[in-house]
Order: sequence, then C-alpha cells, then structure tokens
Amino acid sequence: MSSHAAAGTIDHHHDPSTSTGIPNKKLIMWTFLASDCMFFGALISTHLIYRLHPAPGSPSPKQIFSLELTSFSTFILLMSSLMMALAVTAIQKGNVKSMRWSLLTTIFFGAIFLGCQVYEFEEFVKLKNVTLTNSMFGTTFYTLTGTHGIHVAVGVFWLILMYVRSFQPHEAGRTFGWLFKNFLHITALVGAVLLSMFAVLGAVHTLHTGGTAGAYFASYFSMIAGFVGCVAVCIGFAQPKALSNFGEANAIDVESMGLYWHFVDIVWIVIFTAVYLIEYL
Amino acid sequence: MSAPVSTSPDHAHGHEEESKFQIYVNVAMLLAVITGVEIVGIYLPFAKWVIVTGLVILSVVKFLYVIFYFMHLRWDKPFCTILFFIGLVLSAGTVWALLAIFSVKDSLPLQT
Amino acid sequence: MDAILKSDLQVKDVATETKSSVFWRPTAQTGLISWLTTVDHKKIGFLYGIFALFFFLVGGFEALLIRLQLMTPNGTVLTAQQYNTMFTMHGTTMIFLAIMPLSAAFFNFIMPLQIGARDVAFPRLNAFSLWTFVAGAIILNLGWFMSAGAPDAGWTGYAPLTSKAYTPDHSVDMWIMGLQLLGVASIAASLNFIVTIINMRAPGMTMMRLPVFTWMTLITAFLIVLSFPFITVALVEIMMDRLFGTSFFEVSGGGMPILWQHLFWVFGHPEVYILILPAMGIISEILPTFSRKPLFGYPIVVFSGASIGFLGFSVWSHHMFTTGMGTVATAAFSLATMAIAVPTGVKIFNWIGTLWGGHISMRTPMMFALGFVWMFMIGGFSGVMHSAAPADAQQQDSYFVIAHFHYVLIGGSMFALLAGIHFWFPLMFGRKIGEFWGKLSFWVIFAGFNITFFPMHFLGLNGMPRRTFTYDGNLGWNSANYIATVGALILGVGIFIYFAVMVYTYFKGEKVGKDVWDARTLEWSLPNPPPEYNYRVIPTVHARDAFWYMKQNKEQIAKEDATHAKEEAAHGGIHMPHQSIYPFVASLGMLIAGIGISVMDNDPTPGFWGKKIGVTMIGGVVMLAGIYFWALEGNGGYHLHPENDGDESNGKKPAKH
Amino acid sequence: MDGHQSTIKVEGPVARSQLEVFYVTCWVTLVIFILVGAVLAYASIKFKARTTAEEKSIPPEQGHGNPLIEIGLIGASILALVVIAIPTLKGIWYTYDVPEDRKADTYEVTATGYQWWFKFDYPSEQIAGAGALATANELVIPAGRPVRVNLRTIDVIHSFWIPKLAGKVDMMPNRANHLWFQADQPGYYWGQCAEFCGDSHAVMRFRVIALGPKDFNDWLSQQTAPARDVAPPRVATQDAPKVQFASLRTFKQNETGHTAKYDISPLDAWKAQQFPEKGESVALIAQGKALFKEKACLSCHEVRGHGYAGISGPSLTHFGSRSTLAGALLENNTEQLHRWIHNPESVKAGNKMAKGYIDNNIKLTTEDEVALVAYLQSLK
Ligand code: HEA
Ligand code: HEA
Ligand code: HEC
Ligand code: CUA
Ligand SMILES: [Cu+2]
Repeated sequence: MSSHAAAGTIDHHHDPSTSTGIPNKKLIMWTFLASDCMFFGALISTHLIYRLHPAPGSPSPKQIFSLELTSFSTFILLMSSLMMALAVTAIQKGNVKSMRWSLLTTIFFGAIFLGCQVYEFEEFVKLKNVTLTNSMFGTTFYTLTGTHGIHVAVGVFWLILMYVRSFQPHEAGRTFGWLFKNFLHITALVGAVLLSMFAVLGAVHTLHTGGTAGAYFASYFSMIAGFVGCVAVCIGFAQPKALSNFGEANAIDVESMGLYWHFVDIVWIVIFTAVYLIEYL
Repeated sequence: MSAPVSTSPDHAHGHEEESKFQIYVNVAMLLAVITGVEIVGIYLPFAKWVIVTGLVILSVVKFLYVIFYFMHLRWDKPFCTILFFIGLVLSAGTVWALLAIFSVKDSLPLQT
Repeated sequence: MDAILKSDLQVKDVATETKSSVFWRPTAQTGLISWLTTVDHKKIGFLYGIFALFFFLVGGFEALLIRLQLMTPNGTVLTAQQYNTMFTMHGTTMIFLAIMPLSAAFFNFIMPLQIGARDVAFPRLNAFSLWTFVAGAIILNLGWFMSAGAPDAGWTGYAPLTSKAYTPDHSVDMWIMGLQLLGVASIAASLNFIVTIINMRAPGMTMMRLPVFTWMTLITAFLIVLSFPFITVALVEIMMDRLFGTSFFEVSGGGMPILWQHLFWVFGHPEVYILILPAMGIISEILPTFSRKPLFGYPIVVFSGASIGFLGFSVWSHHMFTTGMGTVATAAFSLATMAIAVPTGVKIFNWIGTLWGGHISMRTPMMFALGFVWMFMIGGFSGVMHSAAPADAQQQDSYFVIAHFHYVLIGGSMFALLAGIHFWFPLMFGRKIGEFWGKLSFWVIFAGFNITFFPMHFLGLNGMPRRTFTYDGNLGWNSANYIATVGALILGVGIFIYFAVMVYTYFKGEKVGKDVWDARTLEWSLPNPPPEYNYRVIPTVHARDAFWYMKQNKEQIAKEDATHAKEEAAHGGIHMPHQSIYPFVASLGMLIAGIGISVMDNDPTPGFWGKKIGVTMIGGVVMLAGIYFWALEGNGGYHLHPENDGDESNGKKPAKH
Repeated sequence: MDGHQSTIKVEGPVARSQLEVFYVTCWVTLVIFILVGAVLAYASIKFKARTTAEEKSIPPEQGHGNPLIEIGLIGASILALVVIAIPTLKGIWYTYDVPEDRKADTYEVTATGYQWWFKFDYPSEQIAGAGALATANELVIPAGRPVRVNLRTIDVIHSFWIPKLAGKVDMMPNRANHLWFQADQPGYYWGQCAEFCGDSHAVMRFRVIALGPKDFNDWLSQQTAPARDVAPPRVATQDAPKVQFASLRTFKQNETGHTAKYDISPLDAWKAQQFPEKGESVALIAQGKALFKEKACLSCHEVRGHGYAGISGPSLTHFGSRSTLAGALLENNTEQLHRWIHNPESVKAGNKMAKGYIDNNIKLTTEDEVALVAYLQSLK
C-alpha cells in the first residue's frame, strides 16, 4: 500500500491512511480555522458594539481612514493569496523550485501588507492622534486590526520557516552545522523582510517630509546595507548542496499553511467591509 | 458543490490540475474587481440599507470564492466544508445576536 | 486498512528508522524524564488524572473552609477577603483544574482505545496540551505564595471589579494569565481529539458505530474549540485594560462592563456543557454494560448530545437575566434555555430505556451511574426553574443557583467521573476496587452530597445571597447552613474513603483478568494494563458495540486478526512515535512568559528592559526554541514487533530493515 | 421559609408574579420528576439481577430503541415546557415596567450603589440650594403605590434586591437600568446587594420602609428640613459632662450588629427611632458637632444645615432617624454607632471610611467618640 509513497503518485485529495481520506494536518487546520472564526467573531463584535455606541467626543473614523491605502493593502493581500494558492499547486506537482518562488512572492506581499499596516498605525497615532488608549475607537480598532496583523506576521514567519525548511537535507545530513545554518538562514530572511520594510517606510517618510534622496540614503544607509547583506546570505544559503528531502510528500504541510494564509485573507475581507467601508456611509 | 473524489491517483493529476493556474488567476481577478466595485459602491447615492446589503453580499461572494477556490473546498471532501461552516455559522450568529442585543433601547449606554 | 500509519511516515519510512543525531530523542521508559517526555496517550491521560485529582482535593479543601465559615451566623473562620479568595479559587479550581482535566484524562486514556487507534493524531501536541495545562494551573495558584494573594473576584471575574482601579494587585493578573494558558491547552488538546476521532478510527468503525463516550468527547472537543476563543478575547481585553490602560471595560473611557459578561458567558455556558457531556458519555457506557443491553436509542442519544452542544451556544444570556437586557432579549434567551431541557430529557429517557428489561448488576460503577441519573435530573429541574426569567430574578446570585449547579456539577459531572474511575480502573491498572468499600463510599458520598446541597435550595428561596462571607442570625438561615456544613463534612469523609480505597486498590487490590465487567466496547478487548502500542492488530469493527460483537463471533474475528497481523508485519511492524522533550520546553516557556506578564512588577527605570519585559521575553524565547526544535526534529519513531496478544513484556526491538 | 428575605412569603405584586412563575416551574418539574423517578426506580428494582447466576445468565434481548416512545416523550416534554413558557413570558413583560394604568401614580427614586452602601435620591423632592433629597441605606417609600427605581452605580456592579418585594436588577456602570415594585402594606423590608462587588459585598445591605400616605408625607417634610440643631452656638462647651457608655467595649470580628427589636416589630421600632432621644446632652452634642469638623468627617459627609457638605460618604443629615448604619450592617444604636466610628475597618473589611481615617489621619479619643455619637444620634 505504501507503494505510492515511493513514486510521485500522491493523491492530494485522498489520504488512504485516515478514516475519512482527509489528511490529519488538513483536518486540524480546518478545525483550528473554525475556532479562529469564533476568535475574530468576538473581536469584531467588540469593535462593532462600540461603534454602535460611540462614546461622546470619539473621533470620526471617516476622517481618519485612508481608503486608498487600505484598498491597496487589501488588493495586495488578495494577490498574496493567489501566490499562496500557486505555491500549493506547485508543490503538489512536486515542483519545489516553483514553490519556493511562489512562497517568496507570498512573503513579499505579506510584508507589504504589514508595512502598510505599520504605516497606517503610525499615521493614525502621529498625525490623527488616535492612540490605543485615548479613545474607544482607537482601542478596538488597533486591537482588531492589530490582532489580524499579528496573524499575518505569524503567517509570514511560517512561510519563511517553510521556505527554509524546503532546503532541509535528509536525516543523515542533519548535523549541528546544518542546524546552525538553518537558524542563520531564517534569521537572514526575517532580517531581510524587516529591514526592507523599514527602509521602504523610511523612503515614504522622506518623500512626505520633502527630503532628498541623499538625505534618505544617509539616514537609512545601515538599514539598506543590512537588507542587502541579508539577501546575500539568503542567496548563499539557497544553494541546495545536498538533495533536500522536501517534496511532493510535504505538499500537505504547505497546503495547511496555505489554508491559514487564505483564512487571514478572508478575515481581512470581512474587516475591510465591516470596519472600513461601512464607516463611509 | 464538491466533485466526487476519484480514488485513482492518475486522474487527480490529470487535466483538471493543469487548469488550476488559470482558475486561480481568474478568481484573483474577480476578487480584485469586486473589491473595486465595493469601494466605488460606498459613494453611490442609494439608501444606506441598499448599500449595506450590497456590501454584505459582495463580501460574502468574495469570502466564498476564497474558501471554495483558493482554499479548494470545492475539490475537497464536503466534510471540510461542514467543519469550517460550523465555526463560521456559530460565529456569524453570535456576532449578529450580540449586535442585536446591544441595539435595543435598554442597552444604550448611560453617558453622564 | 492500515489506518494507523500516517501518510508522512510512510514517505519517510527510511529516514525515521535511523535516529537523528542532532535532536535529543529520549528513550527512557521510567523515571522523571520518561514522564516529562512521554507522548503516549495513556501516560498523558494518567498524568491528567493525577493532577486533576490533586486539584479536586485542593478545591474540596477550599470548599470545606467555605462551609466551616458559614456553619454558623457571623462565622470567624475566615476574613472577608480570605473567604472571597476561597470561593473564587474553589470555583476556578473545580471547573478548570479538576473536572475538565479529569474529563481530559478519560479522553486521553479511553477514547483512542475505544476507536481502535494506537495513539492520538498528534502525540507531541498532546504532551504540549498537558504541560501547558500544568503551567496554567501553576500560575493560577501562584497567589497562595505571594503577598498579593490568590484571585478573589469570583470565577466569573466580572468587570469592572477586575479592573486596575478595584483590584490593583497582581491576583487578578494571575487569574487572567492562568485561564489564558488553560485555554490554549484545552484548545490544542481538543483539536487533537477531533482529528483523532474523525481520522483515526479502526476500519469499520463508522461514525454511527462510535461508542457514545467517544461521541461525547467529539462534541465536547468541538464545544471547547468554539467557545474558548471568546474567553480568550475577553481575557486579552481585560489584560490590555490592566497592562496598557485601554478602556474596554472602563466606564471613564466609554467602556461597557456588560460586554465582559456577554463575552464571558458566550464561553461560560458552553463551558458547563463541556463539563457535563463527557459525564453523560461515561454514563452511556456504564449503563449498557451493567444492564447487558445496548444503549436504548443510540442515534437519538448521539443526536441529542449534538443538539445540546449546538443549543448551548444560543442561551448564554440566561446568566444575565438581571442585567436589564430588555424584554425581548430576556424572553428569547428564556425560551431558548428551556428548549435545552428537551434533548437532555431524551438522554434521561434513553438511559431508563436501557435499564428496562436488562439484567442489572449493581456494581459500584453502576451505583454511581444511577446516582448520576437521579442527581442530574434534580439539578436539571432547578436549571429549568432558572430558565423562567421572572423566577430567576429572585434566584439569581442566591443559594438556589449554588444548589442548582452543584447538583449538576457534583451530582452530575463528578458522580459520572467517579463512576468512570471505578469502571475503567481494572483496565488501567489491572486491579478492581472491592465492592464493599466502593459501595460504602458511594452511599456516604451520596448522603453527604444531598445533605449538603438540598438545603441550599431553601436557603436560596429564603433569600440567602451567594458569595457572602457572613450572614446575620435572624434571617432564618441558621439551621440549613448548619446542616449543609455537616453534610459537607460527611461528603468529605466519603471522598476520603473513595480515594483511600483507590490508593489501596492500586497497590493491593484484587487482580483481575481482561474484561471484568463483560463490557461492550473495544477497549475491553485489550489486556490490562494496555500495552503501549494498544492494539497488536488493529481490530476490524463490524457492529456498534464492537467488542460485544467480537465476543459473539469469535472465529470470524480470530481469522481476520490473523490476516491483518501478517499484513502489518509485512509493513514493518507497529510504528511508535519517539518521545520528545520539546513540547515540555515550549510549555515551560509559556509558564515563564506567563509569570513575566502576570506577576512581575513593571519597573520602568532601566528603560525598556524592565523585569517584566525581560522575564516575558526569556519565556518567549524558550517557547520559540521549543517549537522550533519540535518542528525540526520531525515525528520520528521506531517499530515494535510484539509476539502475541497479552504479551506484557513490551519487548521492544528496533526494526531491522 | 418565612425569613426577612423570603421569596416565598412575598408582599408586593412584582414578587408575587415572580413567585407564581416559580410555582408553575415547580409543579411542572415536580410532576415530571415523580413520573420519571417512578419509572426509573421501578426499572432499577424490577430488572436488578439478584444473584451472580442471574448476572451471568443469557443476556437479555439486545433491543436498540423504540422511535415511537422517543417521539412521544419529546412531544410531552415540549408540552410541559409550553406550560412553563406562557407564564414566563407574561411575567417578563409584567415585571419589566409599571403597568400603563398605574404610571400616573408611580413614585420615582434613584438608587446608587457604592462600595458598600446605597444612596437614595428623591428627584421629586427638590430642596432649595441642595438639589434632590438624598438619604442612605434606608429607602422610605409610599405603600400601595408603584415605585420605580432608577438603578445607578458609581463604581462596580451591584444588584438591588428586596426579596419580599421584587426580584433583583443589577446596577451596571454605564447603563440605565430600572426596576419597579410595590409594597402592598406599610412595612419594613430587608434588602441586600446581590452581585459580588468586592470585599464587603456580603454586608452591603439596606432596608426599605413603606409608609402610609400620611406617615410618608410626614417623613418627607422631616427629611427635607435641614438637620436638627440641638446645640445653638451659645450653649458653649465649657464643661461637657464626662458621660461613659456602659457599652464601650471592643467587639469581635463579625459580631452580630442587631438586637431582636427589629425582628419582633420592625416598623414600630423604626417609627420610634424618628423621635429625639430623651436625655440628650446638649453640651456633648455641641462638642460632637465641632469635632465633626475638626476630625475632617465633613470631608466625606453631608449634614445639611450644619454647613457640612462632603459627598463621598452617606448623607448624615437625618442620620439619627435611620434604624441602621454602615450599609444596614449594624443597628443604629449607641453601642453599634460607637463600634463603627471607633474602628470601621474591623466592622466592615476594606470599607472606604476606614481608608478615609488613614488618609485624613483621623484619630479619635474615647471622649471624641462619645461626643460624636451623641451628635450623630441627635440628627433626627
Ligand atoms: C454541568 C453543568 C451544568 C449543566 C448541565 C447545567 C444545565 C442547565 N442549566 Fe445551569 N448552571 C451551571 C452549570 C450547569 N447547568 C453553573 C455552573 C451555573 C452558575 C454559574 C455561576 O453563576 O457561577 C449555572 C447557572 C444557570 C443559570 C443562571 C442562574 C442565575 O445565575 O441566575 C440558568 C438559567 O437559566 C441555568 C439553566 C440551566 C438549564 C436550563 C440547564 C439544562 O441543561 C438542564 C436540562 C435537564 C433537565 C431539565 C432534566 C432532565 C430532563 C427531563 C427529565 C425531561 C423533561 C423535563 C422538562 C420538560 C422540564 N443554569
Ligand atoms: C465542579 C465543580 C465544583 C465542585 C465539585 C464543588 C464542590 C463543592 N462545593 Fe462548590 N462551587 C463551584 C464548583 C464546584 N464546587 C463553583 C463554580 C462555585 C462558584 C464560585 C464563585 O462564586 O465564583 C462554587 C461555590 C460554592 C459555594 C458558594 C460559595 C459562595 O457563593 O459564597 C459553596 C458553599 O457551600 C460550595 C460548596 C462546595 C462543597 C461543599 C463541595 C464539595 O463537594 C467538595 C467535596 C470535596 C471534599 C470535601 C474534598 C475532600 C478532601 C479532603 C478531606 C482532603 C483535603 C486535603 C488536602 C487538600 C491535601 N461551592
Ligand atoms: C473617606 C471619607 C470618610 C471620612 C473621612 C469619614 N467617613 Fe463616615 N462614611 C464614609 C463612607 C464611604 C461610609 C459608608 C461605609 C459603608 O457603609 O460601607 C461612611 C459611613 C458613615 C456612617 C454610617 C452612615 C450610614 O447611614 O450608614 C457614619 C455614622 C459615619 N460614616 C460617621 C463618620 C464620622 C463620625 C467621621 C469622622 C470621624 C467619618 N464618618 C469620616 C466615608 C467617610
Ligand atoms: Cu454591592 Cu455586592
Ligand atoms: Cu448557563
């Protein structure tokens, strides 16, 4: 029966080793997502209830929101979902290389979304004077969208781990050296994402305040250099020396991660409508 | 809703899989368009309830497309759909009930 | 067929055979390390049980102090503050640290056996759930050893009493953090159980052939997974209020404290069904076994369990009838609550139907089970009285509620769990509790329980409010309180006998063979105690009461087993997962971070890296490290080739391929 | 079941309607309990295996259930619930607010919960320069008229419960709850905070006194008047008599704070409290009045007419006419009053007045206490 394991003939719709044919990892992910629905349900209720009864003198969201920015990040998140779906199809066909590229793009889009959120929060705090504590609107808004943001961040981190994991050698090759490299690889990738995010935010900031390119490079040089360094390290590590043991059989891992990622996307679909759009009516 | 699952591994890898790329891109485009419609929609001069209903419907459509295509519930066992919908329905129901409770007169906060 | 091998293991079969050198894969079979690193669902279940029973005694001790204080009017055993701490910790301990983990012990130990599985779907996640539960329990009880004292805001922690303004010390922080960790543990465990039940069933074990206990486990797990997120959010919000100065429940910032109650009870009501459904599952196993008849109306019992679970999400506001919700909401929740009596009643009727026409053997487990049916019925009826909102306006927060829920919690959950311990003890440890002492403990507990809690109905109707550390002597409550305290002492004696007998039996009890009770479900087909791999050959299920069918059709089963044994041997024997320390490490990290968040003072002097943030960060790093190694070490595993059934030597030989 | 807080021996229409619903639930479930219990008992006895042989005999028929019986029982349960549901619904609407035809006759008060005492405002009795009439811990209402209480709180959640008159309704921060009830006859009723509200929740009590129309009006005119002034400034305090109360003793923790007086004939006892005591010492009272200012009592307490206007504690303007003190924990008599002001913390754990003693560094000598007691008791 384990015949299909050897050759690339894994049926991704049916796992004969389970009673229902649904792989365990997929099932646990769907159950977790059902649970997460309740989690966001509670957060969204909190926000909407307080929007229903705003405290006197609370800020008007319409004046605060930037529809352009939010629409853009919504669009980005949708695209990341597309890339995630493609990554899953790729690995299901055993195409590790294509999957890696799709994962990287997903990470990229995810990072842009996070960047937009950081930018948005900063804008609200600094320019619109809405902080976590100075109004109920701020409290529930930051808590809800921040929790969603944490979900995205966890997703990005997971994507990074999965990407790095796709270079994992066979058992015999797993030495302390590999463990260390693995760790460095992850750190470099996380570093690249963070540094690029802040470098870009810095660029936006410079543009806003009318600074010059020179000024930008002067003040953000270390970030940009760090980013380049991280990318270089990543490229260095991305040479699969030994044969990786990541393949079609791991499709289920990528798939459950994908489910999580898409779920974060649909939560945003709800938030976009219920938190942002409704306010404009 | 969900196609019966074939037990033959070969079939699963057949032409149906090949076209998934196309499907995904189409869905993504559709989602982008709907989002655009939503954004435009809020500026239309209709009664508020019309727009709200419209927005809710459009979001639900988006929602369903993502879960049925990107999350491939459409191709999975129906059980996954049921499982997720238990959480979804309970969550939606609870949110609705909470909002309803907080909308009645007795729930008006006492601001002094 | 071959349902037990996991897909990714098949693929990595070769890889998993050689033990990787980078990760520590302990193999100790005894000693502390073996317990800390175990992934065996039976050992984990046993640990859950031990912790739960310990906390049951702690909670009981607290209850006795409560009762002693109230024995006479103007009692002086405890001060007001100590008393408030006592009932808060009593309620929290009993619910989250006694009944829930005791149920979890049975889920872990019994459920995989009942469905013919060799383990749960994610053994290491299971270990993580256990240790995170322990971490939560530690944080919850830390207050006893601190100057802040243990939490004292009631097990419901109503805002704004829990806000910084009214409880400035850390006691409430510990309560919040403890519950938060317990929530993580419960959700993780439940996800695991759900996947296990749905995906790890032996061939032929269709959903409608699942033993009822397994069904109730499944429904309970769903309830946990779906209700805990609400309290998680509520706790996050109150914690933000306390740590960051937000105003979710802070009136001065426009907050509405009533929101806390909604969020809490959306969780809280399903929670009480989380406490009772496993109990009902146990009862549904015991009654048929001792009546020697299948459960009456199995599909209806299952379905009613599911509808109790589902309806349980639509009634939360019956705890808030007095909060002024307005007529329509009150009426809606009142009616929805009543509706739950129907599916619950169905279960009672079916249990009686099961007895009807049976050959009832009155063994100790059966006594507890029948006691359950009686006591739960009384508790349910007082529940229905509560559900009539106008009547509840007089009963809410009075001793009538105390009577109601102790009838359903002790007369219900606790009786069933005590019955379950008696029932499965022979399977777990191969020894049986003596009938005389078992029955004696039953009668003492039964009498003590009723003497304690029946008078409380009258106390409640006579206007005695709950959560009061003292009362005046002129209100007509003296004798009932006195009786209740005497009852509690009797109850304590009964519990003492029960546990003493259990400990005695563990060491010296009568040894028994397989299947002492002539039972009906699969777990009884195992030798006792069950070997670590559970089933030498994964059984094939042909009927609802699978083992009963096996006993009736011995030849057929023997033949099947023989063929399956060969097939399995051809696949390399029984696959067993490696032990792992990393789930424990991850939980340890959560414990440290939890302590950082809840009990460390925030000293902002040295800038950002204060004590609080420092400890929290250390915990976070330990946790991440645990998860990281956990993810990288892989499932791993080795193979076993047991000789024959009943082979207790557990001869473990690494497979040679 | 006929204690002061009985929900069974009720004395008003709201509590009565709640009791009726309770009786319905009680009877319905009792009948079901007897029926189901009888069958259960019969089955356990009838089908019990009496010998080991019987236990081991051929198993009984392995029947699996009977849909008809099940559906029948489900139907019967639903029917039983309908019987409960109808009075429940009626009760919900009836108890929610004063019936339409009684609205005009309704008397309105506002009750505010404090940790751990109640304040009562009478919006319809405005006093020039002092706002609405305010009193504490004893709610005096007209008997035979519906009373609508606005429920407010300034700190945590409390709950307002007079078992004999009406079920409880919570006092929620940021929420405008209300409750109505009516006392059929003049009487004296026990009330209790019914929502856990911190350390001394157990002793957060109050009383309700229902009076006939004339008594009620008398009471109102007495209360709206400024505090009684026994000691005109010129009767100065050169030699205040050194009075010693026989009762100056230390009380033990949780010691009873009441006498049987109010169990026997509470309303009469309350009425007797309305009149100045005989043998008041004018000098002592004058001394107490001065001390009230000196010792900073005035920073929290109001004595209208004496120039004291603190607001964080109960109004003491007519304190002497109240039958209880400290959240109705203690009977208002010399002994108990002394016990209270001597060391509030030992009487009521965590209470805000004890904190006030520390914050304001209030230290009282026995003489001070004696004088203050005399003064407070004179405030009829
Ligand atoms: C194991 C736990 C458990 C269970 C199973 C139940 C079961 C029920 N509970 Fe209980 N409840 C608690 C634990 C539980 N409860 C706790 C802990 C609290 C207090 C929390 C706190 O404030 O601290 C509480 C409080 C509580 C309240 C709030 C009281 C208040 O604070 O004012 C209410 C109100 O409606 C209620 C109702 C019910 C009902 C209707 C059921 C029903 O499910 C019961 C159904 C069962 C039967 C009815 C008996 C059998 C049926 C028949 C024989 C059929 C025929 C019967 C009829 C047609 C009537 N419960
Ligand atoms: C499953 C849950 C559960 C269980 C089993 C119990 C068990 C008991 N409970 Fe409790 N109880 C609650 C859940 C439970 N309770 C909850 C949720 C509350 C509400 C809390 C709140 O208001 O916030 C409550 C509140 C509560 C009160 C009301 C307090 C108040 O409102 O002021 C009272 C009063 O009598 C009480 C009594 C008892 C008694 C006598 C037992 C007995 O059954 C206990 C029997 C056990 C023993 C007697 C132990 C015997 C052990 C020994 C003798 C050895 C001791 C040794 C060591 C510790 C080493 N409980
Ligand atoms: C911090 C403010 C504060 C100060 C100062 C203070 N009190 Fe009080 N007082 C209170 C509060 C609050 C209560 C209600 C306590 C309770 O019942 O929980 C109270 C209650 C009382 C009562 C009982 C009133 C009733 O009807 O129940 C009396 C009498 C009293 N105080 C007298 C005094 C005297 C005399 C002094 C000065 C020596 C004093 N108080 C100082 C706050 C204060
Ligand atoms: Cu106020 Cu309890
Ligand atoms: Cu409930």
